[in-house]
Amino acid sequence: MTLTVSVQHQLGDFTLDARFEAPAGVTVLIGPSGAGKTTLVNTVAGLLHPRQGRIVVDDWVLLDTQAGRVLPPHKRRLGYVFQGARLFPHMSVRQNLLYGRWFAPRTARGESLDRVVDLLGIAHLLARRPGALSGGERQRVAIGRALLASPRLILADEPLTALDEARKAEILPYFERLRDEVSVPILYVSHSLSEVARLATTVVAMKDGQVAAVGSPDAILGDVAVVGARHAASVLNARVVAHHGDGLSELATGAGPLFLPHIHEVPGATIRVRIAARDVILSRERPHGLSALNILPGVIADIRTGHGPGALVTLTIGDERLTARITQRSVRDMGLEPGQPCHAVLKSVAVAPEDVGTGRID
Amino acid sequence: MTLTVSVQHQLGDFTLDARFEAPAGVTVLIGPSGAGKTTLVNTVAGLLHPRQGRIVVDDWVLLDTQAGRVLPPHKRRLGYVFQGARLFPHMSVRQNLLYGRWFAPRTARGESLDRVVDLLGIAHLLARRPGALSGGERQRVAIGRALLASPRLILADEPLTALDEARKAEILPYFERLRDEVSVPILYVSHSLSEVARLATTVVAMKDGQVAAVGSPDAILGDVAVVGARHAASVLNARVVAHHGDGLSELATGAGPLFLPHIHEVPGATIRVRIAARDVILSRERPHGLSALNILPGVIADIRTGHGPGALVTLTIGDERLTARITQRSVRDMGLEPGQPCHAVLKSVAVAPEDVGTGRID
Amino acid sequence: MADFLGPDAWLAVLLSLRVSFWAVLVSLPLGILVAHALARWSFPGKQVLNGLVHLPLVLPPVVTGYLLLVTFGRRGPVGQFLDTWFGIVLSFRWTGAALAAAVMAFPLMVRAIRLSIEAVDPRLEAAASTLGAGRAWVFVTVTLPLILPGIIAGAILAFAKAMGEFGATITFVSNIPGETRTIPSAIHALLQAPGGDSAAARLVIVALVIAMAALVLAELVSRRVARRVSGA
Amino acid sequence: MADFLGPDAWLAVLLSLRVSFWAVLVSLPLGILVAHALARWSFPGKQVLNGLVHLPLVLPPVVTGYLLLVTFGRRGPVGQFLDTWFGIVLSFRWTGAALAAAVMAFPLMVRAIRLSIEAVDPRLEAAASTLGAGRAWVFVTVTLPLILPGIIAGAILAFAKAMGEFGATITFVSNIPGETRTIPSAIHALLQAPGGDSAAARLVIVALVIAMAALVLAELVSRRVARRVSGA
Amino acid sequence: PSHRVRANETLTVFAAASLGSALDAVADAWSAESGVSVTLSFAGSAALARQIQHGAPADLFISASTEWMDAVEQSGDLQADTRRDILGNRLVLIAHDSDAPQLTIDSGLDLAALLGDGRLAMAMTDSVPAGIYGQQALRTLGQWDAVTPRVAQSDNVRAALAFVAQGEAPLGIVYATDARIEDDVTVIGTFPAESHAPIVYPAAITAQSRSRAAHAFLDFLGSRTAAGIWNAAGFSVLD
Ligand SMILES: Nc1ncnc2c1ncn2[C@@H]1O[C@H](COP(=O)(O)OP(=O)(O)OP(=O)(O)O)[C@@H](O)[C@H]1O
Ligand SMILES: Nc1ncnc2c1ncn2[C@@H]1O[C@H](COP(=O)(O)OP(=O)(O)OP(=O)(O)O)[C@@H](O)[C@H]1O
Ligand SMILES: [Mg+2]
Ligand SMILES: [Mg+2]
Repeated sequence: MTLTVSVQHQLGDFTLDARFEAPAGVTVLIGPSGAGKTTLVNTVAGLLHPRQGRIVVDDWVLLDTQAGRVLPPHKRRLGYVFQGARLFPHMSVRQNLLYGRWFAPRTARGESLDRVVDLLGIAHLLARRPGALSGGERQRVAIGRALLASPRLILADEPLTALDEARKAEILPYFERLRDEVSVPILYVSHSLSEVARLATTVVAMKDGQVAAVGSPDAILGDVAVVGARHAASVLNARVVAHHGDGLSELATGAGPLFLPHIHEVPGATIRVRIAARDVILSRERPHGLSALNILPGVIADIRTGHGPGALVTLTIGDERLTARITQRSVRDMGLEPGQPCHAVLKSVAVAPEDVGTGRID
Repeated sequence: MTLTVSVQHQLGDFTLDARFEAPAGVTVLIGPSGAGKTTLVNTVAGLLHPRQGRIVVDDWVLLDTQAGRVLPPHKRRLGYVFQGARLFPHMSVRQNLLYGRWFAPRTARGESLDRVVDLLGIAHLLARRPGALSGGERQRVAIGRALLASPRLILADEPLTALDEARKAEILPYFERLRDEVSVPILYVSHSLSEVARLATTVVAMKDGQVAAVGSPDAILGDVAVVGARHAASVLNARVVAHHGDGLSELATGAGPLFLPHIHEVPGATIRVRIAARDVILSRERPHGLSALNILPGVIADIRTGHGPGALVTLTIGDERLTARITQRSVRDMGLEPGQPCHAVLKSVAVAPEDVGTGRID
Repeated sequence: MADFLGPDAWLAVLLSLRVSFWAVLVSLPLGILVAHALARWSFPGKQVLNGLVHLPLVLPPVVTGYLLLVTFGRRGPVGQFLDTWFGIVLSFRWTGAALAAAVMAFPLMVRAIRLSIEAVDPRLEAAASTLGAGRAWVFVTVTLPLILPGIIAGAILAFAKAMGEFGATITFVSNIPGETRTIPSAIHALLQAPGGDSAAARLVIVALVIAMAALVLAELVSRRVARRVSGA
Repeated sequence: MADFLGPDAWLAVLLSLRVSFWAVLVSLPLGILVAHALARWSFPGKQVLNGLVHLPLVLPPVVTGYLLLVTFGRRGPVGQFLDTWFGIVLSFRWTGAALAAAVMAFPLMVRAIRLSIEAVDPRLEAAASTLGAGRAWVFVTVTLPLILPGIIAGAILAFAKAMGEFGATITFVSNIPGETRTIPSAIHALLQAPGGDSAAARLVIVALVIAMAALVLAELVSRRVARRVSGA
Repeated sequence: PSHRVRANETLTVFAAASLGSALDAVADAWSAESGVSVTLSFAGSAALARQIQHGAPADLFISASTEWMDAVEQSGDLQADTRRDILGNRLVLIAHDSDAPQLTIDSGLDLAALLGDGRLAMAMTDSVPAGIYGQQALRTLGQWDAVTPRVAQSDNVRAALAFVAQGEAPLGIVYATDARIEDDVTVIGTFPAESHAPIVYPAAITAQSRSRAAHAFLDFLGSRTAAGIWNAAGFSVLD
């Protein structure tokens, strides 16, 4: 299942000219404010008719201006979480949530209201009208409304921005589940790189109405040109091996075993772990007596430096590559050079739950 | 200059009953979605008349229900950045920005339009109407509008949430400057702990309409009960000593010298640095050959454990206290106990620019 | 009540109520449709439709009544058609009075509804469409409830106008007691004769009471609906 | 134009324009005030005010005209007061015709404006107040521009109504050529006499053309304003 | 008596709408002769009478009924001794059918049968003069009770004519003068003058008039020149 998007459109001075192709899963759109993310999502939703374009989900043609085919929004079977919730003011929260149900075909077995309400923590709001909800409450109802429409395509425009960390951490896994179990394709706009790392199957970086880069989260998050050196990260595929009594989970990765704080997946599950380059410490010798539990021996594959004081050092460890961001001063002091053996030191707790997602990346 | 707030109000099922007193500077309101942050800010703005309450800025009584004094909003000289921008749709962006000017007394020398427009990167939008702005553009205009009103009190309700990291990093220092140079009191709602660390003079944590905790960012960010163990952090006061040729800045702190990526402050400037507990590694012996540049010797003051696999180990280093979050397994393996000497290892690059703010905390 | 007025006037009151009620009820769907078309669609002849709707406002009522007579009268093209195919006769019937009232009130109704349609945020309608609602469903589930205050306002304006309509009615369907003699016709008749003033005044008072009751009711309903619609 | 109509009818056209124009212009501020009061304030007697505003809609125009005559006539209390203190005479002057037209059109104007006031998001007004604008400034800088489409709609409705007003005008200020004989009065007079039909028809056409022009103009302005107001 | 008249004077005449274009012509003729311009205000007698009672700037009032003239006289708004009946009129029965047979209208007429289930168009029988006279005539002729349920009343002549002209009502009762307005109606009979109170148009000068021309014009209304115009319009001139 692939998502093919190719649209050209003019809005005042702003030109949208974006093309990309993404495999099944979550396609995350990133880019600075005003880059055209919302505009692009709107064309996929059918709310904006681009001058020229073609949008195909698998074999299902949503738009093909050349063939003169334009599917109206209500036939696209969408669940669109808008930037700015757009709740129906004249309906109760419950009615808002169930609105899409009405129109979904009976056969589409969607989520149950109870489950979604529970997940979003909005049970106490069901009878309320949306007018006086708080910003975050509103946003959660909007997410619920989209999810409950039994969509064949989910569009989510910064769905979690108005929420606090705790709430985000509760809702993110739900999107993962949609991606992995229900396999609904998701087009997701985000400013948060940890959301990108966890969710994305494909990342589309936009700039000035154009697609600046497309790739796997590993490629894009490691791409300094896209995310900036400070946010560079590696994404490792991992398998849950065991949960230990002291609350740590043991993972097997191509780079060796990894100990992380408890991960809510059964042993055997495939997960992915984002490791921010700034969280990795390097050591020529194997260090002893450190509180950091994960020490992975590898070989320096590559050292990149830029304008700043930092350097990105990529190690090959087993089958994987892991990038560390350290100071150029350390590179010099330690005499690091490509080809040399080196140890990567990683704290267990440096990997936050928001950095651990389910599903492999390729 | 202090901000005294004490309000009681009932909205449907929701009861707001908040009291706190904060010194001059930025008072940051944190708390989960629906905690009553916006409601509280609205009472300060005068948009909501609480059943009972008293709000005083310095000696200036904005509200005193007992004395029957209620200053209407337009006399409160506010700059309110709303959650959801509330731009005037019938005015151009420029007119929106200048709206507050009209009503500000001539004598109040405020910011110049050019400077604010530049800072916010909205010069190309000035002639546009706000209807078709992107979410982030809208939010930036709203910030500009509030700042340009030459306010005597700034209220900002999650002003940066809709923005990407780069943009946030540009705007945050501006709020710092307002706090430090213009010394306008600021009441600021945020979900981002790094914003809290950088900006806050005082943090007010809300929950269910009540004030759960008030204190310095150091106290509150280190308070596991408030922020959760994963987000525990220490905030150190520091002085810029020198900028080195390789792009690193040397700081003097009560815990010893610290090397961080370049900090845009002149030598001698007082700054504050948030150090996330999860970024600190502990070592019994002084480690050698690590890429981490900062190794601070101290003594274990305190070890706290909770439900999870982690433990918070607080070291006394010189005059300061620094908290590290490590696994309980490491505590056991390393045989850590209060009173023992121990080294804190901290990567330079682990401290992101968003964690470095200006101004001391007390 | 009937005592205060006398049986004839009482008959006029009942008739006026019936005429106004049906005039509003039957024209409301069309009014909503036309208002929607004018507010949201674009089609050739839109300005003509707009003009047509306002016609009864601009023309002296007598002229409107005359045009109705020519069109919907027994020999008028539409009148004949209705008679032959549906057996509907309007001339000299209370139904004709209702038609006259409806036509005269139509511009007021349409304008009120149109204004509220224009105030509906199209982004909400777009949101509904992404959730699977087709045009008609969007209208029924989102637009319609949101414009309810406008519909009520339009209906009450139309009702008030219908209660007061005189010129077109008497010209189109005459002034037959019990059939087409509405309150205004009765008042007018009373005022034409010297000394009819006090009887006329009584009828005026009744008309006022009815109109006031309708207004207050509409106000209450409308405020309630507006609260619902504002979502608070 | 004057040729097509003849001088008398032409006079009526000019007069109607003048009367309608001033009727709308002068009543507009009051209309906005009343609409605002009804939409946003709460005060004792609000329902009475609301009823009063709708009165001319409910009453047969003859009654309204008669009440105007009794109140504002040369011998009426208000008429005498205005005459003695300000030297303003309304009765049998075009100013009186304008008053009658304004009164009859007032409910339409108020309702249209009120609907748009109710559609203004109070959060925008609150935002303006936090930026230092007092009540009056909020109204002028935020509310007023946002309700401009409603004001235009109200004004055009009122203008159309004023152009078509007949019953109250002729009852209040009679039918004096050049002074109070508006288009509808002229049409009425023409219809009473032999051979007047074609002249009346010509006047009807002129009335239609004027109304249409006003409508189209209002539509254009209003669409433009609405676009501005929607912020796109 | 003849009155001297100053030119440049204007005269305001309030006249029943049904006098219409005939009065226009008479006024034009007099203006040409005297140099005084005449302003004519046409409306229903009731409205005009009330306006005069409320101080309307009328010099002359010509009513279509004695009742309203009486009312104005009683309220003291007329100049003493200026009132006179100037015109008379007749009631006619009109039909929509152009080839309807002419009838003699007397008590032998079965109007109800002629109507069938059609309506009889009249002006309002308890307020508008034409309707009041019509009702009197029908009573006198013993027709009223039979036709009452079939009467369609209108508030002015024009509307009554339109009903018949459109074939909405097969028959109608209007003034002889009115019947001439409309080409699509046929006069099929004239009511006997004695079947109803005399139809007269009284005229009088108002109490507040300072115009001397008013007297001259009042005289002129009964002049021979005027009579020609009146007769052509179907009025009878009284003296
Ligand atoms: N109708 C319009 N006319 C002119 N410019 C427009 C119009 N609509 C959108 N734009 C511009 O197009 C650009 C892209 O807008 P869009 O909403 O897609 O941005 P975005 O990437 O979603 O940004 P954000 O992260 O701030 O939401 C913006 O600069 C916006 O101002
Ligand atoms: N008029 C009202 N009636 C009932 N409940 C209300 C009303 N107004 C607000 N509330 C409730 O009060 C609570 C506090 O709302 P508030 O907007 O202050 O939250 P908040 O802390 O700003 O949350 P967020 O971070 O989501 O913006 C919410 O649960 C909200 O639903
Ligand atoms: Mg966007
Ligand atoms: Mg809030």
